[in-house]
Formats: sequence, C-alpha cells, structure tokens
Amino acid sequence: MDEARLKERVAAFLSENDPAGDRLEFLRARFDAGLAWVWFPEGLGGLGLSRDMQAVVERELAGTPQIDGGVQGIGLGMAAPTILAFGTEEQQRRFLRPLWTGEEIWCQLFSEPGAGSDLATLATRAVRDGDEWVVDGQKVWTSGAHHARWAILVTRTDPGVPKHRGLTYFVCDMQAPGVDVRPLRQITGEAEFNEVFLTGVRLADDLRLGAVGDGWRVAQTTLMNERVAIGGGGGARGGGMVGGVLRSWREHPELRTHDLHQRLLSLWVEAEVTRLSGARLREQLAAGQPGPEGSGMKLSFAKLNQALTGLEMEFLRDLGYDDYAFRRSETVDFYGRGPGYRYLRAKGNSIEGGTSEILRNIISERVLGLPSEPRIDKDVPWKDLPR
Amino acid sequence: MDEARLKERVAAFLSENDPAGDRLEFLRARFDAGLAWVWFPEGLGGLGLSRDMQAVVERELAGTPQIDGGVQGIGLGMAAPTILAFGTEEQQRRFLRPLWTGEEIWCQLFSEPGAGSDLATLATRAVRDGDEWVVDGQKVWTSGAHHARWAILVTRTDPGVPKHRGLTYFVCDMQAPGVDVRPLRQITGEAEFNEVFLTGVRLADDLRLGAVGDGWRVAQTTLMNERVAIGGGGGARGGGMVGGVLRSWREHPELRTHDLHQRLLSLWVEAEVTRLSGARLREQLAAGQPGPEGSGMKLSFAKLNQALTGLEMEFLRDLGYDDYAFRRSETVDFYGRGPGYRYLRAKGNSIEGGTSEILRNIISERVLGLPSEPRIDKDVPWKDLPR
Amino acid sequence: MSLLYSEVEEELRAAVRDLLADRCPPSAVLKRAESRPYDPDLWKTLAGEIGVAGLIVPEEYGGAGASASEAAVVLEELGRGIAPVPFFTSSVLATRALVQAGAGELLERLADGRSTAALAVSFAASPYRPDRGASVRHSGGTLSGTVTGVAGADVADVLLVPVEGDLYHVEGAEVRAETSFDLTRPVSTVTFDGAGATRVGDVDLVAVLRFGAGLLASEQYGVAQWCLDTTLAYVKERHQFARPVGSFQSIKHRLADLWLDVVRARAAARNAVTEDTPVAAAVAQAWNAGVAVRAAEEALQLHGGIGMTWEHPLHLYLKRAKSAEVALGTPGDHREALASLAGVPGPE
Amino acid sequence: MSLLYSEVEEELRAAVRDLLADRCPPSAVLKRAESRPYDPDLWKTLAGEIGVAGLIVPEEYGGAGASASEAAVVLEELGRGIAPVPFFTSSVLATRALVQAGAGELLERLADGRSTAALAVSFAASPYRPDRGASVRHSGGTLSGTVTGVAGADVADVLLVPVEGDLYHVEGAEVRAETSFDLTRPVSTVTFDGAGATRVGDVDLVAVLRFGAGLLASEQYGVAQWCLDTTLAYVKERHQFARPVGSFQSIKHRLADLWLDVVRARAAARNAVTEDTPVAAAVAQAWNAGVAVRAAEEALQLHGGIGMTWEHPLHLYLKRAKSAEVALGTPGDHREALASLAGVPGPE
Repeated sequence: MDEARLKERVAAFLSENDPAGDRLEFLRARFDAGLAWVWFPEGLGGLGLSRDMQAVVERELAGTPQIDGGVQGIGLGMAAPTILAFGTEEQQRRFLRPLWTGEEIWCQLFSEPGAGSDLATLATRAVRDGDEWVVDGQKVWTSGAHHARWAILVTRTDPGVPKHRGLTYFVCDMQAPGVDVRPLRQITGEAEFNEVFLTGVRLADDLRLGAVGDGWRVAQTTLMNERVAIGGGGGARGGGMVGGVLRSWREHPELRTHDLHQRLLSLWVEAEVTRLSGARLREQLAAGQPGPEGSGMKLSFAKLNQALTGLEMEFLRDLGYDDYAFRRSETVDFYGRGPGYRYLRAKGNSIEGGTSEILRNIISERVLGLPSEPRIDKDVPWKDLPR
Repeated sequence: MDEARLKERVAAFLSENDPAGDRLEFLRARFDAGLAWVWFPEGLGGLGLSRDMQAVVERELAGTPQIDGGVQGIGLGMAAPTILAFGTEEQQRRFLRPLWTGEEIWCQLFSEPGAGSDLATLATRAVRDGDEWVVDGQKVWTSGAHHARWAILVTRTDPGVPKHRGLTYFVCDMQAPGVDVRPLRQITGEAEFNEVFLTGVRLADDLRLGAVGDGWRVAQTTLMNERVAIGGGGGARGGGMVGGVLRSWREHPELRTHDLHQRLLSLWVEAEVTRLSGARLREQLAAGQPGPEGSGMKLSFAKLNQALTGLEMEFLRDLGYDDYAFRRSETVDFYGRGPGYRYLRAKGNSIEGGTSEILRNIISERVLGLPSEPRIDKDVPWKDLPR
Repeated sequence: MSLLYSEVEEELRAAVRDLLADRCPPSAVLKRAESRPYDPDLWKTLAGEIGVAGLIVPEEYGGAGASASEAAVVLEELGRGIAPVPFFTSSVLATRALVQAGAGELLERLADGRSTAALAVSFAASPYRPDRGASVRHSGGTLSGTVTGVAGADVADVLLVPVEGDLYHVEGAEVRAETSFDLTRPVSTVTFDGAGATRVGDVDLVAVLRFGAGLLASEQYGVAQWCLDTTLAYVKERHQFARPVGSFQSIKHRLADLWLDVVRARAAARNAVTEDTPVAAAVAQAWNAGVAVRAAEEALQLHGGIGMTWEHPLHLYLKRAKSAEVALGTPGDHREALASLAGVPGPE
Repeated sequence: MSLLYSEVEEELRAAVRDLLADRCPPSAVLKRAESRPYDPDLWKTLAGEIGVAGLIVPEEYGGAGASASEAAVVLEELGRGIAPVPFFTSSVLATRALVQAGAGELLERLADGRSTAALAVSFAASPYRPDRGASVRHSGGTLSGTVTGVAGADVADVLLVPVEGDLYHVEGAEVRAETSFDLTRPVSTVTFDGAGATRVGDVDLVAVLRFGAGLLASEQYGVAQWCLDTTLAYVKERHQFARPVGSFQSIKHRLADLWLDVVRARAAARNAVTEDTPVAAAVAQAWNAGVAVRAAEEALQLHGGIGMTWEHPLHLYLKRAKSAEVALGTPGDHREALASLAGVPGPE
C-alpha cells in the first residue's frame, strides 16, 4: 500500500467515524481499521505496512482524539512488541486492542531488589500447579503499577539450571489476589515508582508469553524496545536541560562568575555536540542505516543532565527546596520544578533503564568488539550462585 | 647506640679520615666504619641501628665527599636491600661495598616487551648447565645499562609451573659475553633507557640470589623498594611542576585567558592538597605510623604533571620544540628543557615504575580491601598461558 | 604544627563517634529529618557531658580553651554521622564571633550548653561576600531588615547579628524556617522589624566566616569519608553477575580515585586548622567542598537504585554535601580568592 | 543539509585512504619525519590523480568546485594517515584566500598541482586574533616584517601574505623552518625584508581562518579516530595476566567513553562544514581539538611502554593533536567566542 492509498484509507475511516464523537469509540474504530500501528498485522491494529508509514497516519489524524503516550508508555513501547513477537493469536486478540486504546494500562515487573543490573539473577518464583502458576516474590521500580490492569512479568521457574535458562515470562493480572502495590518514595520526596509484592499470586497458564524456560529471550525483546524508547528526542540548539540552566543564567547576571562561566561554556559545547550526534543518528535511522551511536545517547544525556543541574545549584546559591512532601507523581517534571528537584532527579538518569556502567559494558563489547570479562555465572545453576 | 654516641663515632671517623683527601678512599673508609647505611649490619656498611639514625650521620658528614644518588640509584635503592635480604654472606661482602661507593654501578633487568604490568609472565629463560646458568631473552626500559657493571635479573627457570613459581633471581654480569645493550629512543627524541638483549649469557650459580624458583618473592623485595623510591619528595607550596608552569604564567600576562586561569587555579589547588597529603604522609612515617597514602602519591603526581604540562603547552601557544636529536640522556630534565619536552616526558609518569592502572588495582585491593577480579592465570603452567 | 591527630583529639573523636553510634545513627537522623531535624537530647549530652559546646570558648569563660584543631575533629565526626546538632552554627560560628567581641557572659551560657546561639548571617555568605543575603540596618537601638538562609537560627535562643563591624544580641526577631535542600541543617529567613538590639562588641565578620570556612572543610571531609566507607562496605556485599560489585575493575578504579581525593581532603582539612591562614582555608574549601559532593554522588551511583530511595540515609549526605558546597563560599569563590592570595593572577 | 556522508564523499574517502595505505602508512611517515617530512610524490598523486588540490577551486579556474564537505572528508583521511602533504595549508587555507581574492591565475596553478601555496599567517592565529605572531607592513610595493609559526611555507612555491585586508603574492621572502613540536607539519618563520609584493585582491582574513578552523575539526576527528581504532586493535591483541588487556573493565569503560567523544567529534565536524556558521566552526573546534588530544593521550597510556618509544608512530599523532589544539584558536578561545555567539554571557 503506498502513501496515496493509505491516505484514502484514512479518509474513508474519517468519513465513517466522527472524531468529535465518543473518544473511546473513535479509538476502537481506529484500531479496527488498522490505523493504530500500521506496521502491525491486519486484524491486530495494523495493515502490515512498513513502520515509517505510521507518520502518514499521524499527520492525517492529527486533530482527532489521541492515545496517552505517558500512562500507556509501558504498554505501547514494551508490552505490545513483546506480545506481538511471542503471544499466541488468542493473547494478541485479547490484549492488544485495549492496550492501544488505553482501556487497559500496563506496567513492567522486571527489576528486583537483588536483581538490578544483573536482571537474569532475579528470584521471583513461579511454580506450576496444574493449569496455573503460583507466583511469589518482590519487584521494584515499577512505574504505573497502581494504574495497571496488566503487567509483563519475568519469573524463575527452574532454579536448578543456569540463570538465563530457568526464566519464564508471563502477563500478570494486577487485580489478582496477592498483588500488593506500594509506592516507593524517592530522594526527591515523591513516589514515581512502586514496589510490587507478589504473594501466592495465581496466574493461568494461558497468561504465559513464550515457552517455559524461554523467558530471557522474551525479556530481551522487551528490553530492546526500552533502550530505543529512552534514547532521547531531538530538540533545538541550546534547548533541553542546557536551555533550562541558560534561562537561570541569563536572569541572574549578578550571580555569574568566571569559574561558572567557563564550566557552563564547556557544558554548552558538550550539549551541542551531543545534540548533533543525536541529529546525525536520526538521519541514519531515516536513511535505513542505524548506527551504533544510539547506545551512547542515554549515557551522554545522563552525564550532561547531572553536570548541568549540579552547576545550576552552585550558580543559584539557593539553600531551599520547593517541596519534599510525600506524594505520588506520574511524570518527571524537570522544568516545572525547582533546581533542587532537577539536581536530585537527574541522579536517576544514570541508573534507571540500564546503569551507565552497564551501558559502557554494552558499548565496549557490542560496538567496539572488546572481549567480555571472564564470566563465572554462565554454567552454574542459579541456586548455587553466590549472592 | 644513641645519637650522642653515634656523633662521637662520626667524629672519630673524621679525625682519622680526611674529607679533603682521595674521594674513593674516603668513601671506602666510611663504608668500613659502618657509616654508609647505619641500619645495615656491622661489617656491611652499617651499625645495625634504626633507619632514622641515618639522618644524624648525613648531617654530620654534610660537607664531605658524597655518593651519587642518580647513577647509583638502582644499586642503592633496589639492589642493596635485595642483596641484604636474600644474598649469601659471600655475596653481601662481594657486592655491597663497591655498590655503595659507586665503584660498581647497577641496573635492573626486569621488564620485557611482553611483560610490563604483568611482570610475572616474563619469558627470559635461564637453563642450568652444571655450575652455570645460560640466559636468553630480551629486557627493556633499563636505565643505566650502558654504565652498569652488574644487574639484578629475573628469569624463568621452569616454564612448566604457574608463572609466579618458575622464576629465579640472579645478579647478572653486564660484562659477560652475550650481553648487548642498545639505547631505546623515546618520543622526546632522546634515549634515557636501553633494551638489553641476552644471548647465551653464562652466569655462575653463585650469582643466584635466593632459591631456584623463588625469584618472585625476591623480586617483590626489590619492587617494594622501588615504589617507596618513586613516591616523590617534599617541596614548598607552589613548587614542583606547578611552580614551573607558574613561572611561565607570571612571565606572560598577555597570554592569560579566563579559561586557562580557572583551570590553572584548579590544578594549583590539586597540587597543594597533594603536597599536603605528602607532608602528612612523611609525618606519619616519622612517627612510625606509615599510612597507606603512599600508594597514591605517584598516581597523583603523574596526573598532575600531565595536566600541568598539557596546560602549559596551550598557554604558551608555542609550535616549536627545543631538540629532537637522538642522544643518550642520564636524567629527566623537567626544568632545564622546554614545555614540549616536559609535556612528552610527563606522559611516562603514569607508565614507568607501575602504570596508574596497576596502582589503582593495588590501592583498591590492598588499601580499600576490595575483592580481586576472577583470575585465570594462577594455576596454569606458564607455558600454557594465552599471550 | 602537625597534620596528624593528637592523642587528645583521637579520644575526643572516639567519644563523639561512640555517642552518635549509640544514640543517633543515620537511620535515626532520617526518621526525624522531616519533623524536627535537631535532636535536643543528643545535643545536651554532646554539649554537656562531652563538653563540645565550650570547646573553643576560652577557659576564663568556662570553656575548654581548645584549638580549632579539636573542634575540627568533632566536625569530622558530626559530618560522618550527619548529626542533627547545632555545633557548627552555635559552637563554632556564633562562638567565634562572641570570642572576638569579648562577650564573656554570653560565652559562659554557651559553654555549658544553657544557651544555643546563631549568627544571623546567610549560610551562602562568604569571606569574600560577607553581606550576601543580608539587608539589616541599625537605628536607635533597634534593627530592621532581613537575612535569608540562616543556618541554626530555628534552634537558637540567642540570636547574634553583625552590622557594620558591631555585633548585636537581638531579641524579638522573626525566624521563619524554610523548606531547605539540606534536611539536616535547615535554613531560616530572619526578619527584624525594629527588634531590640544590644551591642555586645566588635566583630570582624570576614575573619569569622573564614574561620568557619576552614572548619567546615573538616565536616565535609567527614561527609566524604562516610560516603566512601559506606560505599566500600556496600560494594563488597552486593553481588551482581555472581560477583561482589566491588570486584569489577571499573568500580575499583573509581573508588581508588575517590579514596585519593578523600585522603587529600583530610590533609587539607588538617592544614586549614593548623596553619590557619586565608590560603589554607581557601585551599581546604576549594578542595573539600567538591570532594564531599563527588563522594556523595559516587556513593549514590554505586548504590544503584537503593541510593535513589528515601529510606536509605545516603540522600541526607548528598543534600548536606551539595548545600555545604554553597555554604561560606563555593569552591569557585575560594579558587578565585587564591588568584591573589597565592599569586596566580588572572587575565589583565 | 545532512550530517551524513554522501556517496561521492565516500568514494573520495576510499580513494584517499587506499592511496595512503599503499604509499605512505604511518611507519613510512615516521621514517621521513626527521629528514624531510613532506612527501612530494605522494602529493603529486593526491593532487593530480585524485584531484584533491583543486577540490574547492571553482570550476571556472580548473577546479572541482566541490564544497567544504568534500574537503573535510579528505582531511579526515589525511588526519587518520597523518599524511605528510600540504593539503590543509595550500588547498584549504591558501586556496580559500585566493578564491576570496578572485585570483584566477594562481588558482589555476594550484588546482592542477603545478604550484603549492602557503598563507603567511601564524598557525597560532585564530579568527579572534588573526594577527597573532605577525608583524608585516606594506610600503611602496614591498613588505617587511615577520610571521612566526607558518605551516606549509617550507614546501610552498607561492607565498601569500594578508596585510590589512589585502592579499599579496610575495617573492623573495626568507623562510626558515623551525624545529617543530609537530614533526609532520613543521612551521617556519617567514621574514620579509623589503620583499616584492604583488597585490592579488581583497581578503577577509577572519573568514579564511574561520573556514580553516571549521575544516581542521575534520582532520582532528581523523586523528582521534585513528588513535581509537589503533588502540582498540592493540588492546584486543596485547595480553597481560593471561587476558587481552581490552577485557579489563576499566579499560573497556574508558574506551567506551572515548568512543562517545569521537562519535560526537564526527557529528561536530560534519556540522561545521554543512551548517558553515561561526557557531558551528567554534563548536567543532572547541570539541574536536580536545578530543584529538585526549584520544592520543589515552592511546599512549593504553599502549603502555611501547607508546613512549620513537619507533611506534603513535607519537606523531600525539604531536599533531597537541599542536593542532593551538592551531587556529585553542578550545578555550572558541568557547570564549561562543559566549557571545551563542548567548552565554560572562560576568558583568
């Protein structure tokens, strides 16, 4: 289907569905018309087209009701591609439509207190009991768990084999008995994330995604999509975090010093070359030649954000903080909040979604081809690993 | 023996030996009087006193003929303590006196092209042949080899056992047939060091220091003394390398920029706290409480020297170089030469005498108690190691 | 003049450290941080039984007549324990001002812990900008104006205000505690609206702030040392990939570098109190303020996710370190001062 | 306006790279570095057969009329090969000045490689201090004065001298080659003692130097990329402790960070020639000059002892990088320029 035919199809859809009518009805119809994600198969919200054709649809439907990329982020970015890759036809039909329309929100139950960078060492157990699995364990750093209808969940089903081999991947029913969601307070005062305690949670076997013991491979699909999602968008010269600091800088000439000026100029240059590197990466992607630079963008932005917010604190000499009160928050509000919040929250940038240390490992091995370190955990049964 | 008695002894020595007479005669007599290194045993240049009593002797003999700490450095700092610890009585009597008086110069045959940081993997072979050993191999980074009468030498005598166990330590006769000393040119243009090729060099078994196969332990004694020797001396605030750069800085107000000023101020502070740390370390040593800070001094000075000399190059904007001509040089001439030489030569500071990477390993394991990495070379015969 | 600790200092350190470990470990500090951060009982014991309140008060006024070097050791331990007591604000800054002013009676009240004082100066002021954040005027026996960012004012019963070389004891000021970045040393806005002011003597505010800056370096060293020690313990325990995290070489090397910075911070802190010159104070602040921040930031990163949680006390140290970086001059301010103090002149 | 390389550019790159690999690998550059660093035969082939000499010469004067973007790709390869040819000095700097001056006849001689030119400007000059190192005056058809640190003058048969907005073609200048830090692009002192000067047209020296600075960033990127690639290859091969040195995590992480710097240097270099603004040139120089130095310094450290020896060509790159850091403005100069160009004003 070429662009013209696709536009016709959108026009036909719009002639039958009133964007000014019921929002949910409209979104459901859009899904059913294959205009949700056109690169998905027909019948599952798509038309089996190439991914770049989605831009055509988005342009044509720009003024119509939209889905919520924020609260639906995990579902759209991580659960959906995994369900598409590993789900049964029944699972795909059951989950994808309400996931896309936002009727059902998803969260991610991967990290554990004892399994952060080394996700494969996770300890949440799933034990088979007839047609069901009984799940016990603790997950952490789960955003949106208190809104979520479903979760993508990785569990250990066989402790007797090496760690990567004994995992199984499930869709977890967040309304099932034994699921306990507790907000996790951060150093900023608020709680963006949750801890999720799973105690005797029973999941039917038809909630399993992929084969028993194949959970690591399934999880890789999920995580590959996370890395892409976190890479950071475009933006203009002098924008983003450096723009925020520049605003303070320009407003307070009386606070400027040569020390801070020289450091700000260096960071401005670093921000600019990082922006250019991102722009070049996007050109490569658009030209169908994805380069390895993507792995580095998150690392670079984490370092920049931390340096810039730290400098802003020194510059403003402000000993106050806007608000430490404990409350839930749904988003990272870098620009609406004060410099203290920015400084503290930016510290998470080098931890969440893969620590900077892990990213450096990945770059050095997958991009630079450097040898891996001697591994001592590859062939040892999980239960025998030192921890 | 207390300080007063020691002073008497020095006075008695001076009454019998004229400092204005023959230099060598005077030094030999000083050795025989036990006033060479008072903490060595009697009969071997010492009096069996504590090491800090040496300062008394040095004060009392300040105006008399002195030994040459430069060209004799390896002998005094490394060979002598090793011979004292592991030599037979005969070896001690044979070697220590002319070593101290400077009649015989020593060099060190340790590093090899394939064994730098990992010294224990060295490949120079020594094979027993009756009462002799036949040595073949190549050593590198040997200072003073072209002056040396003797060398301290580590060889591999048993390739069939793990690397630390198959080594044997010798005194090498630098005048023996098969010893070929070639100057090794550095990036500064000159040659401070040598390569030494050993081809069928025959060493009598009585030149062996320590037991066959015990060479690693003997070498440790040598190297421990090297680390102490390289740690860097005292000095006044604003002295040393920072002093050199400051001189340029003060002479050229027209070249100053805010960028360089801020960076120089930061380095000045770093130099000052490093100096203070060294001063504190010396106080601890004097109080008989050596702290672990020593391991860090060389690392700190290497980083500082490199940063300062790099900044000086930027500051002076000088595209020239004083002299690249190939010639031998006996010393590191940081202050007599130009900024280009200083910059290039300082690069060696983080490599020679233990790379900064190895020093960080040592600090993290021996000082901070962090676990060592998984080792794959501990129990494998040397000949089977990957290289 | 030695950079080592004396035996007396080591005994004092042990007493403070034991008390804090027993009565107020970091987890306890965290618990009270949001309600009432200062611990008056702990302060009573520290001030009275161990006698830190009168440490630098001359003996003639009931104090110990000790040197700055001893106060510095106390500050190392209070930094290490992030202890919620007004030692620095009352027993160092305010006391030093009173000693200058020769205010015997007030010093006696501070020395035995009956009173706690605060110097109404912004914590963001410095020896180079002593008036930052302050707009106070004296007129007819009363003061009017405002000082922002005053540390320790919320727990002081004696408020001392420097105005143009005179030190006043003021009653009836309004002290409004602000939400502060540093939870364990909150700052207040102090407002004078014709408050009654009694002159207690002369004060050289620059000298007081410089004295404070030199001593703050010891607190910063203590903060850095705790962060390093706590991180070392954590990475030895924490396993990932079936190895202690602390066995990974890049972690080891970073910690070796951090250790070198902390070692030098100790030397700089010691030198600030033994040499006691403007250069020594500026060097110690220029170095130690940054080392404390870097140690706390590295600690957070190497703790991974747990370091980002409120329940781990690490953030108290990060917040202390980052606020203290601004307190009594930023590292950049102190470096700038060294340009003239140490003869490293800038562009002409 | 793209930051990617065009197909034409990739073909040009391949031609230059293949020629250098074949005719002048770094080991060969090292061999001639002390006697006569420039390789006239190599230059003849590059200039004539591949046609780089006339790359940015307009077609009307026999050139290729190509953009700066293509010249930049050539510079990447010449940097990577530390190639001893006067492309940058003659075919970029001098040619740009002649294009400005509209000097058709000279451009024709440069375009086909018959002549090689040099612009008598100190390599330490910058768009912000174009007269650094120069003291030349024009009077009655002759020039007198001196220019220090002129790159490429020793191999040029055409000497071009800018004096107060005019460009002169000068004969009879004294060119004295100096012992230069950078062995592969030595500088000379050029002295005019009443040398005959023919005016060839107007020249905006600031614009020429800025153009050069933007392009130099591509050479610096090439230097950095060679250092990174060579070091990667070395640490994969070199074993210590029975492991490739490149399997040690601290080495891996440092190389990952260096790679990120080099990746950004490529983007900055590309942007300098496609955006072609003062900001873009300043950004590229501010970043790439430092990256080239850092890459060469890291390469030296990670090569260990062998990197300190004359026989390994690495030092040629270190010397090139460190000299180029000063050439056409230091990183600090370019950052300082960005203060006004990018709206980051300094203290008032």
